[in-house]
Amino acid sequence: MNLNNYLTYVVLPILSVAVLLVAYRFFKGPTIVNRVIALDLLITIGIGIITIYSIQTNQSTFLDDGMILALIAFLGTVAFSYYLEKKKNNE
Amino acid sequence: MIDRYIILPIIAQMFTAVLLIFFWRKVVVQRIISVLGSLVVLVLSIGLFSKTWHWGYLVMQAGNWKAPFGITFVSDAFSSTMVLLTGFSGLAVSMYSTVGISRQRIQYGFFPIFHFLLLGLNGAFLAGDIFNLYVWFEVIIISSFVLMTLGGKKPQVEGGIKYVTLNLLASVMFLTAIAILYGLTGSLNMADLSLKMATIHNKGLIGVTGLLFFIGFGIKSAVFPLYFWLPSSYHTPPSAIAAIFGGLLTKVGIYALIRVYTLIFIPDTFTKNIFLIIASLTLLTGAFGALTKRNMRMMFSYLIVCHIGYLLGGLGMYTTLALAGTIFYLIHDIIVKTTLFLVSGLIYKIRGTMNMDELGGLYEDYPKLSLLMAIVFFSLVGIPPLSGFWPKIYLFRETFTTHSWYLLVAMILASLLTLYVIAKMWGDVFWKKKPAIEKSTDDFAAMNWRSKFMLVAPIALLVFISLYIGFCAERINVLSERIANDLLHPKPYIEAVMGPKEIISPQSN
Amino acid sequence: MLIVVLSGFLFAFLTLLSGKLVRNSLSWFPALLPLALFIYFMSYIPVVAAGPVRFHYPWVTSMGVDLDFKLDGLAMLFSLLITGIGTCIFVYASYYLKGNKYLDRFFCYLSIFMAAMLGMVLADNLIILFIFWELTSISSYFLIGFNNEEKKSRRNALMALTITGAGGFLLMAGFILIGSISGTYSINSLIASGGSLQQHALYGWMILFIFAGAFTKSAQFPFHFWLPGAMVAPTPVSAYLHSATMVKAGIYLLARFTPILGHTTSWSTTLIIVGGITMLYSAFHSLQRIDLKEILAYSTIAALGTLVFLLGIGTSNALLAAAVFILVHALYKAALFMVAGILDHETGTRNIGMLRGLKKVMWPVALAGMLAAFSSAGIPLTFGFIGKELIYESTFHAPYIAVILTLIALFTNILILYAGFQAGIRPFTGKLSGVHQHLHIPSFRLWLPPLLLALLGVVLGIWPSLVDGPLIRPVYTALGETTILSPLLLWHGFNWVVVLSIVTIIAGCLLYYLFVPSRSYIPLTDKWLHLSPEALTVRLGRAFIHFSNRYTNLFHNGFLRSYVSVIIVFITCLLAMKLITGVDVHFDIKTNISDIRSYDIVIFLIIIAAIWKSISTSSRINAVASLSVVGYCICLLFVIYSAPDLAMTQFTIDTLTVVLFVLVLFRLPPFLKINDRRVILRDSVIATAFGLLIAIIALEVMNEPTTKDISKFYSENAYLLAKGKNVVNVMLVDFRGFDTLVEITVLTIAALGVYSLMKLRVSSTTKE
Amino acid sequence: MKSIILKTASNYLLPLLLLFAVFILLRGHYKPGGGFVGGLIASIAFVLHSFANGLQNTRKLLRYPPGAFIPVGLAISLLSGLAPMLIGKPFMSGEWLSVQVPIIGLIGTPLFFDIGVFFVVIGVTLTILFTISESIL
Amino acid sequence: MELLLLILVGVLYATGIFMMLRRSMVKLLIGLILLGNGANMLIFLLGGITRGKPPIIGDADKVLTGIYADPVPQSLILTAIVISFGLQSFAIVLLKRVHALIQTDDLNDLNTPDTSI
Amino acid sequence: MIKQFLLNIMLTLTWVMLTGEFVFVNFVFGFALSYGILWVISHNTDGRKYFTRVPAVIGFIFFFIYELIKANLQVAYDVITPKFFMKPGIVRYPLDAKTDLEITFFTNLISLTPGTLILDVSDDKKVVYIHVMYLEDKEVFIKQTKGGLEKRLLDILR
Amino acid sequence: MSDFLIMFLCTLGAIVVLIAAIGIVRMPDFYLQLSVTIKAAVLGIGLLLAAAAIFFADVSITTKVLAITFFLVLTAPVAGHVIGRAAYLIGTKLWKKSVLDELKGKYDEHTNYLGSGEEDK
Ligand code: NA
Ligand code: NA
Repeated sequence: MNLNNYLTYVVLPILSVAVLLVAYRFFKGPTIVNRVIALDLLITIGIGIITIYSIQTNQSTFLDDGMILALIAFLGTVAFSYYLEKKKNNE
Repeated sequence: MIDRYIILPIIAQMFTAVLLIFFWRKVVVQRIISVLGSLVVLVLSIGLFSKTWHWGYLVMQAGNWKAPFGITFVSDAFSSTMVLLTGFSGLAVSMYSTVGISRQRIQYGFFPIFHFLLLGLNGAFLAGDIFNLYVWFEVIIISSFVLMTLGGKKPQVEGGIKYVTLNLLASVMFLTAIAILYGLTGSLNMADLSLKMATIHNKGLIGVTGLLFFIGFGIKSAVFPLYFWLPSSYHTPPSAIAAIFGGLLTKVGIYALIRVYTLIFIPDTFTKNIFLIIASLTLLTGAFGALTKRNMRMMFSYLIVCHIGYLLGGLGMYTTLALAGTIFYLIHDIIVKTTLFLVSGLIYKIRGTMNMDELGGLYEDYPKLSLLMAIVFFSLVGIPPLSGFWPKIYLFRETFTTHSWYLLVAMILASLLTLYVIAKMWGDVFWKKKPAIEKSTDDFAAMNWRSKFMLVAPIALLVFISLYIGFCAERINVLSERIANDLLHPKPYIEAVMGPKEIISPQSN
Repeated sequence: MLIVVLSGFLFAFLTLLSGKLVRNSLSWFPALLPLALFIYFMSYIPVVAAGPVRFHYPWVTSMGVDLDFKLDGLAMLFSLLITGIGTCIFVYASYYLKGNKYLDRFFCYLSIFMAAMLGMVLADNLIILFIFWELTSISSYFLIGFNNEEKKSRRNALMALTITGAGGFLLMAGFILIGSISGTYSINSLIASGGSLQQHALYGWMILFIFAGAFTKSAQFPFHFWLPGAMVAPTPVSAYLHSATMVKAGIYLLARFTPILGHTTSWSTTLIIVGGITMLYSAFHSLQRIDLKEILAYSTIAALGTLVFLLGIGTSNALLAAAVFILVHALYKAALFMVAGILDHETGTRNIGMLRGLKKVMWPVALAGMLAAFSSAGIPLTFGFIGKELIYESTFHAPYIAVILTLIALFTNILILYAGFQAGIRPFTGKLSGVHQHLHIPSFRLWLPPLLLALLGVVLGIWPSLVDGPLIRPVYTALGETTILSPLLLWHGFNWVVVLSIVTIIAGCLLYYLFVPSRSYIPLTDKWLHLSPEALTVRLGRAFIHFSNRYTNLFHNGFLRSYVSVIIVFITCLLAMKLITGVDVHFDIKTNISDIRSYDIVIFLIIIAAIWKSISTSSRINAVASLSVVGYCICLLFVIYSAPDLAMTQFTIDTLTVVLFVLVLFRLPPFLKINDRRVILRDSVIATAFGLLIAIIALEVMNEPTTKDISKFYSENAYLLAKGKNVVNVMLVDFRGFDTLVEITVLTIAALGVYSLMKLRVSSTTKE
Repeated sequence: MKSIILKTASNYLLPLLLLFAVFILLRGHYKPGGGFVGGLIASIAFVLHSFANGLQNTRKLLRYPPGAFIPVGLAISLLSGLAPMLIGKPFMSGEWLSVQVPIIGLIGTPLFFDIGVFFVVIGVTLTILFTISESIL
Repeated sequence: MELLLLILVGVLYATGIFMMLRRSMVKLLIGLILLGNGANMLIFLLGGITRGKPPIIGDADKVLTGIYADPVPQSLILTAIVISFGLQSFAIVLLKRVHALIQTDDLNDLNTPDTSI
Repeated sequence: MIKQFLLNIMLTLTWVMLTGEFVFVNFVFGFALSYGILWVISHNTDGRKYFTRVPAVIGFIFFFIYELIKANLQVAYDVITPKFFMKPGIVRYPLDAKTDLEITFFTNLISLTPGTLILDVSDDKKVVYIHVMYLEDKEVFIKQTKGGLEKRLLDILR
Repeated sequence: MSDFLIMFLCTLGAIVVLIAAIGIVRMPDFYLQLSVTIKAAVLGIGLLLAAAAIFFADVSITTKVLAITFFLVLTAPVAGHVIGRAAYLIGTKLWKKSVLDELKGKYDEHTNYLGSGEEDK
């Protein structure tokens, strides 16, 4: 089994399962905060998928996308937290 | 004829807009820059028009990338005419706005956005690339969104929501159409697309794509049943804004429609019939709507819808003369609709209301202005020999040659109802004694002569143009016929863009 | 000739400019224009008698619309009427409206009207004719509504404009139809192609359009009612436009087209029926009126009906009769109107019940009235007598149903006589009422014009040869007639026609003496009022407006989602129709497609689930979160399918959109809890159909092989020519850099818009 | 949001993100990136800063109102498009200097064009977000 | 994969329209965003998709060779994405302004300019 | 001045690393660039000594990685086995770290270690509230952390 | 050889990520889910990135990988903190088997001021 096949048939499926599990949490909730962390984790796993994909296709270019994801996924979480606090203060 | 001159009106307009942003909040400076900028653009547009008239086609390849690889700008008789008309309307509205638009709105960016809108219009008229056209359309819609809601009064934003939503829907349809077109042909240059159409195997898809464009542009040009945004919103912003909207915004949709349907898609019988039916319904819908409204500007809004029907009808008949009539009507309509809304703004300045039940007595108080306005209304109605009359000759005529009877009925009915509502409005607004409703102050009377001049002069300018169109109809007709001829025989256009050889190998650059 | 036609417009402009002068001291001045024109046209009489004179000025040549004028007999008769009676009216009005603050505007409109009327009768081009035709309608609108502050004036002016306007547009259609079939708008050339036009399949439509124009303008039943309404105009206007000239435009038109389209069964039958009904209807109605001007208006309609009727009979006799009757009627009716105007002006009433014995105080007026009345009655020695003789002559010798036609004419003439006497004689005879004792003879500017016209009616009655050769025969010729008829004579010898004349006079006089007009007759017809054409038209108009309201509000109902659904349903139907009729739909993918990997499916499933969540959740923030999942998954797709730039951009923008939403959302109220299952079902069907359609189209497009010359060019030259290795970026900043320039402009505008929308609070006093 | 941790982190992230933004901008001609993404990342840096430190502090940090970036950026882009016209080339022709600079590669009008885009995007994004934030405080 | 994308495009269009037909302004916006994504995916799909070969010329190469993704749709989508960002921001702010003025998210409360005469 | 200079150098290095081109020109460019950025943000830079003790840092890194792996295994075991062994709770933890940077470093490291998570820092910066997954004894936890992570961290930071 | 190393790192990373994913599904309350995800993800992604660094064996890629890891390490705990705090503020419940909550009542209801519990002393 060469590297490419290994990534395709072992690693990526594992990550896919992980993504599905996290997605399950996202859709199940039950509250918004659960969804927010699920979203954050989704993006993080996304970085992993991109990394594997870049190895698989031998395109280091894709790592740049991973870099952007790593940098600013954070902002989404901060924004949601900001929303929750503001909303709480407004009620 | 490769000529970089094409870009000048666009650059000048953009330069004006950027300069205006630099002078953010400086009201007086902004007024001066705007008027001067409009003047410069007008001069450049006149230059472009005369050059184009002389050479036939001007082509500019942005970035020096040969078509179809770069973005092409093309000026033919049609587009240069539209640019010229935009120049006139733009100058008039710019002058009017110096007094007609409140200080606060100027401080919050009225002028730069106004010039961006004109920029978008000019760009759309000159674009020779379908995606570039899309981008220009986006400039137009976003600046119209901003102008529509500038000031944020309640009716403005309420109308704005509808305006924004339906216009965004239109852009999505436009983009969808581009996606499909690219999927079919792998090209974006309109001249190249015209050539590539022949290579498509599943011919029906051409028609489908064309219809998608029709829907995108149809929403923008407010044809039935895609017109809803127009009567929801056009009466809400200040008159100067409504003037440029009324004069040019729906027309750019029609322009694009005519362009794609003469250059890229040649309508089949099905499409022509659709156009004719929709044109008829548009004429009637607009006329019926105008009949029901007592707010002057709402009435005018419906008249815009109504008169789009003539334009679409002319395209639907698809003969040289019908297209000539359409072009003539388009030229007339741009000038007159702009004037119409400026006039409504002047009336609003004088009386402080748009409700015809509360208006009256203008004939007595402002006889000379009334005369000026009367000319506008007569032109609108198409009282011969004013501007609105001439194109109807060809349009009526072609209903006979193409046997488009229902369109004829609709056109006659629409003409009659336009006559009726305008005469009724004349009676209510000018002849009727001013009702004894107080509260309204006459802002106009209180102005100094310079302000009065800035309000009236643009109207007079446009009236003069309208009179010119009417009395020198020969020139306009020659122009219209040439445009119609050019449109129906796109080969020179394509050659001007692509070079004389029709097949271009990608390595040739 | 162009200057002659346009002089009225220039003059109108002049009167406006010199408004004050015209209003005060120089009010007689405008009358010089028609006088000068009258003399000018008189000078052409000998020329025209020999044959028509034509003039040509190029205008919109490319449309076939040149300023062609032809002065032939018909045009000459009308030109003389327009300018001659015009002179009288101008003089009359200068005194009648003395002191009116809008006198200058009045003369302005009147001059425009005169010019338009002249242009119309002289025009030798259909479109030019139409242009002037419309101008007469418009100037008439302004003149009817001259007393603009009165509601009734405005209403009746609008009514007149709408009716004549409707006819006008149809007429335009007719003209254009004729022009498009015969290939020319020149009336002169049309005469030659008359035959082919009559054979054309659309002949029926041509005459229908022509009739629509003529009948509305010349107040034929059932479009007649605007004319009595137009009596709200100042009397000079009624006299000029609504009796002598403008209302005869329709007659003129029919006469003009007689040699081109006339003499067919459908032409004749329609004209006879419409003319006949108009005659009877209006003659009968004139009995019930007590307002002087209304009586005259109805008798005018009757006379117009007579003219149509004569043109319908269409024999040489009838055409000659029509030619004469146009002149006869113009002379006496203008005079009668002016007399009525003087009475109104001096006594303040037009109620014939209150006007008696006025000849004692204003004998010149009485003289004018009586002479005009005699002419209208067809008393021998008046020109009216000759006219009436000719009418009977033509009905009597009509090729079919001569008896019926004659009876119609007889009945109408009796009532015309009655009306003429009521207006021209009754006010002057009998005992002068006490309130009118103090009246004096008004200014000569009032009484001289009607007296002149009335006298002319007598003069021409005695010496018809004055006009016969120079004026009437050229008209006759212009109508396309070549048969030589006997000249006009005061006395043709005793025959049935004379008997009919005598019967007319006796019956009319009896009616005049026995039938006292009174308000009490009005209720008799009131019962039927709701069925009158006017009432029906008004009701139709109301129903139309009601319908318009319903229609407009049905579509434009204020609900955005209704707009969206209408649009989407429309799009779906349109595209579906096109797909079904024109596209070969294959539901398979023919081109090479890429395989599906596990992560593809996972991403796909998550997107679908997230979309579902975003539309089904009842919490806004959940919807936003789901939306960002959609966005991020699309980013992943972009990465997987080789679009790293896109992925970056989409990802950053999605994050920023979340931030935006989050900033805006937290103060909004929660989603509405509306779960109308039917609405949801309906919307789902609409949305699904639309989505499906787009997908099908996309599928078909995918099956279409494409050449990728352009992307190939970019890939090969991005580095070599544009010095960049990221082809997408090279496209963005170089190959298609202009798009980007425009795009940052869009962003700029959006930012400015957001700024002004959030910050600008226009003060409530600011108007615009 | 008052949080010491966030505040501190964002203070260190800010220069890092800005640096990254410029990096993404300049390398765009050769690798994924460019003016848009660069501008967006730069604005995200400031947005993050404003979340942690409050809008006023971020504004103070910027010294100029963010809107000022817009006309500047537009002008740079427009001028870089116009520059080739001075030497007789059409509008927006790419003109390159022959000097090679590391990372950036060649210096030419498209680069300046992209820099203009970068500034416009920063100006626009920040104007939009700051305007909204202000209105809700 | 094209089939999945095709379904995705259809679903995005359908749900976008469905959301535009709701009464809430926020849902309307969500609908517009979904539609925008749909249009982008449509361009992406019809432009032809290629796995793992971005249109970036390798360090050593001067031209793109072999199979590579079409850069044109990418550039178009990029432009479209950025433009929709501008438009969406404006729309979101407009929504906010409407809410500030009228205190509602319900589109049914926004029909005064239409129904007045 | 000095701390800014150091920061500047750090950023320059980051730049060079990011770009991966170790050329003089690139150093100069990176320096200029980070100088510009620092100039832009110079308002808010907190004054701080900048000492790095290389051995302490290395030791700390190994300590931390060890903690990371240990805790990860613990959590992983709990996650994949059906039964939960957790005893979660929120602990109030008095801080020795004083400056914002110290607090931030500390809290980040605490959070990165599996089983513990910082929820918030009190506004007077005296205590942090930590969510702990395996809380057998509150005092033991505080003592262990104080002696371990916080002490080692403060050693290298001060 | 390096292929095996890459495979190993990838597998390890993927498993760590998978455990985090299982964790977020299985953990009974929000705080536990948060606890599990942050670090596991950072570790897992770090391993995957390391694999990439080895695979490409290029300085610029390695620095890139380091940069990504660095960013993750920097941001993930902060993100966890802000969302955890927000969750507590809006009243997200602790697991019913939780043993201690010393944060309870420390937040000011209106200003969100967080006391240290030492104010009384
Ligand atoms: Na682009
Ligand atoms: Na931990």
